[in-house]
Amino acid sequence: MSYSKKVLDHFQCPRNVGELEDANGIGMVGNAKCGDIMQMFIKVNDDGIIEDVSFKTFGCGAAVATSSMATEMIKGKTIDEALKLTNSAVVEALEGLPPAKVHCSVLAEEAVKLAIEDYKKKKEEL
Amino acid sequence: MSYSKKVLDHFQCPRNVGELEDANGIGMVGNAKCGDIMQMFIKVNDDGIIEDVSFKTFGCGAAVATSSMATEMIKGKTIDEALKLTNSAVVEALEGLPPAKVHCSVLAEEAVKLAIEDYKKKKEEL
Amino acid sequence: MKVYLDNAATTAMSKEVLEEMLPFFSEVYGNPSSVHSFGQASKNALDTARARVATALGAKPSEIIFTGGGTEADNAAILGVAQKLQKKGKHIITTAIEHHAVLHACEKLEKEGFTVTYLPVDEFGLVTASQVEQAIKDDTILVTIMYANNEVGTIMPISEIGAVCNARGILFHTDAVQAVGHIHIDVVEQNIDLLSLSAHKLHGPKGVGALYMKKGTNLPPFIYGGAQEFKRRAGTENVAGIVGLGKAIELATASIDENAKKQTAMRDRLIDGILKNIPEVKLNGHPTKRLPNNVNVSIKYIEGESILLMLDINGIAASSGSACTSGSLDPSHVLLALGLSHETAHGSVRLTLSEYNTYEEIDYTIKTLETITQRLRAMSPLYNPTTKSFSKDENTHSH
Amino acid sequence: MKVYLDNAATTAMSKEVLEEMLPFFSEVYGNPSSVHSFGQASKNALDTARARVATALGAKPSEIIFTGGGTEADNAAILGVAQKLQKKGKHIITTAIEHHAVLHACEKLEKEGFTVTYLPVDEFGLVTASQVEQAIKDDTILVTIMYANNEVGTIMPISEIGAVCNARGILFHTDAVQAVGHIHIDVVEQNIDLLSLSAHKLHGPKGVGALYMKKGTNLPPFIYGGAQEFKRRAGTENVAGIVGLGKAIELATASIDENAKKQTAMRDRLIDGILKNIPEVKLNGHPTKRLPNNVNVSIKYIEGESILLMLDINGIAASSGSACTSGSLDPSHVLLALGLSHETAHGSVRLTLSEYNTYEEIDYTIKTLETITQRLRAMSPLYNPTTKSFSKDENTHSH
Ligand SMILES: Cc1ncc(COP(=O)(O)O)c(C=O)c1O
Ligand SMILES: Cc1ncc(COP(=O)(O)O)c(C=O)c1O
Repeated sequence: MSYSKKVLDHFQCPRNVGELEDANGIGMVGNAKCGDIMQMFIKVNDDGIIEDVSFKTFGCGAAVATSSMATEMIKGKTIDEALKLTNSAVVEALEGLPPAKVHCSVLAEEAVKLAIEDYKKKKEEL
Repeated sequence: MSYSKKVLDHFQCPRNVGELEDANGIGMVGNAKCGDIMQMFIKVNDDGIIEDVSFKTFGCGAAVATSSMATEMIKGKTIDEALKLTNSAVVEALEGLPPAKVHCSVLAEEAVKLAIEDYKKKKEEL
Repeated sequence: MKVYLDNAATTAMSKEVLEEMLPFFSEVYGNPSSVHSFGQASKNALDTARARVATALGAKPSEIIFTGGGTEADNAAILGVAQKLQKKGKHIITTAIEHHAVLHACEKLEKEGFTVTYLPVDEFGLVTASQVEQAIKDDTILVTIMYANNEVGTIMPISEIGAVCNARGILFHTDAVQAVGHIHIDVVEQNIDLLSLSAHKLHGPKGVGALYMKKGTNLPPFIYGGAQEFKRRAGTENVAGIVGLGKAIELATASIDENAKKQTAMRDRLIDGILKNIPEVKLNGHPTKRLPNNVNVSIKYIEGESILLMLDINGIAASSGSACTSGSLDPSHVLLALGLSHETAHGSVRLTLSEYNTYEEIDYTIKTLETITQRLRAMSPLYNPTTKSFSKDENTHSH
Repeated sequence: MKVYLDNAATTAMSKEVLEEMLPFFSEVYGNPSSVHSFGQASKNALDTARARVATALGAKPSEIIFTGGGTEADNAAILGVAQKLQKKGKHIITTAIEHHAVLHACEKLEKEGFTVTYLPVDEFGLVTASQVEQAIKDDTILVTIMYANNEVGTIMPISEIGAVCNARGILFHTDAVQAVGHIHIDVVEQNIDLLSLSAHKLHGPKGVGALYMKKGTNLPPFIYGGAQEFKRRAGTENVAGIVGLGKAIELATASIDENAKKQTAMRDRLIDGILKNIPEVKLNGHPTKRLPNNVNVSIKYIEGESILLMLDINGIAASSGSACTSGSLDPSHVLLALGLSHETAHGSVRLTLSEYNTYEEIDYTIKTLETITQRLRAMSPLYNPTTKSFSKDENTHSH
């Protein structure tokens, strides 16, 4: 795989890995059949700011790197800002992805959106 | 061309080349279209022995070598013995010919036969 | 430490092979079709190589056609038989776990109206001769079954299949790209009519291979032009490459038993080490009917390409059943045919040895793989440290 | 003295090319399809080579498909267009003097129901763009005309033919095996859709070539299997060979003018020397629209293979229009198409230069050819020293 340095960096030293104990929003996308599963945990504070975020990913190098990058890009942002995260912004931040791997960035975008949706739903339920 | 040493020897130093001034039998076979023409000159003495022989050949290495070898093989022989010369005897004497070149040995056999025929015809005419 | 464990993908060329090839670039450079001595020297080199390949297979030199690799040989055999015998019949038998060089050639023929039976394999990757026998129909013109599988290393019962085909008068082709130079082959005894091989799988150069075509099989040309390669494969010959193939196959067959013994010992140490040190790992392929150099394991909860990348970062070259590079999201058709779930197939790693590897490398690889597995599992949403059984939810994640 | 004058058959590989290739045998040996760094290093080498070939032709890297040689590229182009466009039409236009790689591919198509127009050439080996234009029919799907002829060196009016094809919306393929690296080519300006080239004609390795396929042409695969070469030519890539092709084409195009100048001067000295010193000799091909490295003469009354053997004994490697090696008795179809009699065609010799030749070699060759001609004429039943005119009985011996 001809991954960019940035991708390899995020793959080797992924930021924000693991399960967030006190997450109030969780999003999961993908399935094992296709070889990629991403789980995104967010902790949104009362001001609607994503105070903390983490991920768990089963997948290729690009899947890990996009998850890692996505967490960095939304950390400290409001959920409205985070909802604006696009997959191409993730790709760009990673200094590109091989064409066959662009779908991973879509998963990352979706995981973020699902986590926020989950947070909103839970909030409504409260 | 993977010619045997013998073929290359007869090609480089052909025996009995040229026109026999006092030939009493001449045979010519082949044509320029096919790339091979052989001319065989024989001088038969009163005892029916081929006293002298020579050839001229337009053709490939095998054509030259088979002509040369054929002259050696009939020189000093009676015309009856010479008529028994086969192309495979020529091939054998040359230590083999590439398959694509066996036709040259046939030409040599034919040229000898035609020269003897020519001699006989001329003799009858006398 | 740099450890190359992807010898089923390709091998390092041997120094002896390189030495043998070197004169044929800038010194003995004539065209083998040329009449002059420059050309004849090249032609002699081709003859020597052809004799060496023939000897390795128990064939005659006139039955060896050099090609541009294993894929080309596979295509030439399959498409050639189809072209020649289509009036006789349009049915072909193969297996579900062939290399794409065979499968995609068969698929092309299906589009042209041929029917192809893809025999299923058992959990170890085996087909049986009686499966072949039962699949034969009146219009079967070809059986093409690989000698040994490139992913899981399973060795097929080629002699038995050859006997069935011979008895029924059906042409038998085997893709022996992974087998030649590694296990003993005798095309006559084994009733093989057509066999493909490739130099770069046996420490020879890339881009050169051969098709063994039994006398009388007489397939049509597959490249049209000059009279090279018995008028079957036109084009100026890759002289240096062919010389390399000849030398490589000679070297490989000369030490075939010795190399097999050495590799089998290293292979088993690697398998045992992985199975002992890493929980929830499964060996793919047959435990004993397997290439001496092949290890293929599924490591549960983690994904193949990630494992490869981590291995690579640690200097180890391996391969996986996760077909990431091709743009397809599906895992290996071979692993799926063996009955693995998509998830498990995605987590498979292939480690293939050569006689150049060392025990030190093997031990380093076991250790590294253990560490990597821990790291990636810690990151995996599928991994639950309390889960213990491997096969329990084997299929739960597929849809 | 050893003099190699058969550079149209194949060339000596340049030392610089060999040096560039060497690491790709036993050091950088990964499979370009592999994910790991061993594989990526090989992949990068392929990318570099592809860019170099593209640059030499004025093409884009994605338009270059590496093949197992010039013949394979010719076959892929012609059979590929036929397969793709057979529903649109079944007529192909070519010339009578193409290489067998083109002619035999066309003949195969004729057997499958295509019709092929073989345009005649003039006495110099030229076709004109208006000949092409007039031959175009409603169902014409391809024009395939060589860039420069391999036997007599004649350079075809490719730009003009390209313009005609472009205007009529017909695909244009050119077999540029003899032209690439020798004369300037620009596939865009010249409206070329498909172009074949081969490394071993430009001091590169044997057994590797390329097909330029203009974006959008989109021919079907010609070898089925893995996803290599944009899924057109499956099989593990001949990495070292491709690296060699890339380097060779870069070197050749960098000094194309300088080499052409040097070779043209040597060529003309050779032609003049032969015509002046040997009576009854005829230059074949065009006097000026000719490859810088090609000399082709007919030496009356004597036969080509004999001349070659004598030259070879004297250390000179040449080629002839007498197709002795193939088992056919017919002389070159090219020379016959130029209007030569069988007899004259049989007596033709091709001497093809490279920038490695020297004036000393040229002068030695002239002298040697003179002596050989005398010897062989003395042996020839066709030669009569009193005959003076060359063309008089040009046709008397054919039947
Ligand atoms: C004009 C022409 N086309 C095609 C070819 C075939 O190229 P290759 O020998 O690389 O297959 C050659 C040379 O042999 C040639 O001169
Ligand atoms: C079983 C099998 N068949 C065919 C091939 C194709 O050989 P090549 O890459 O030389 O075309 C390979 C390897 O790639 C293989 O492993």
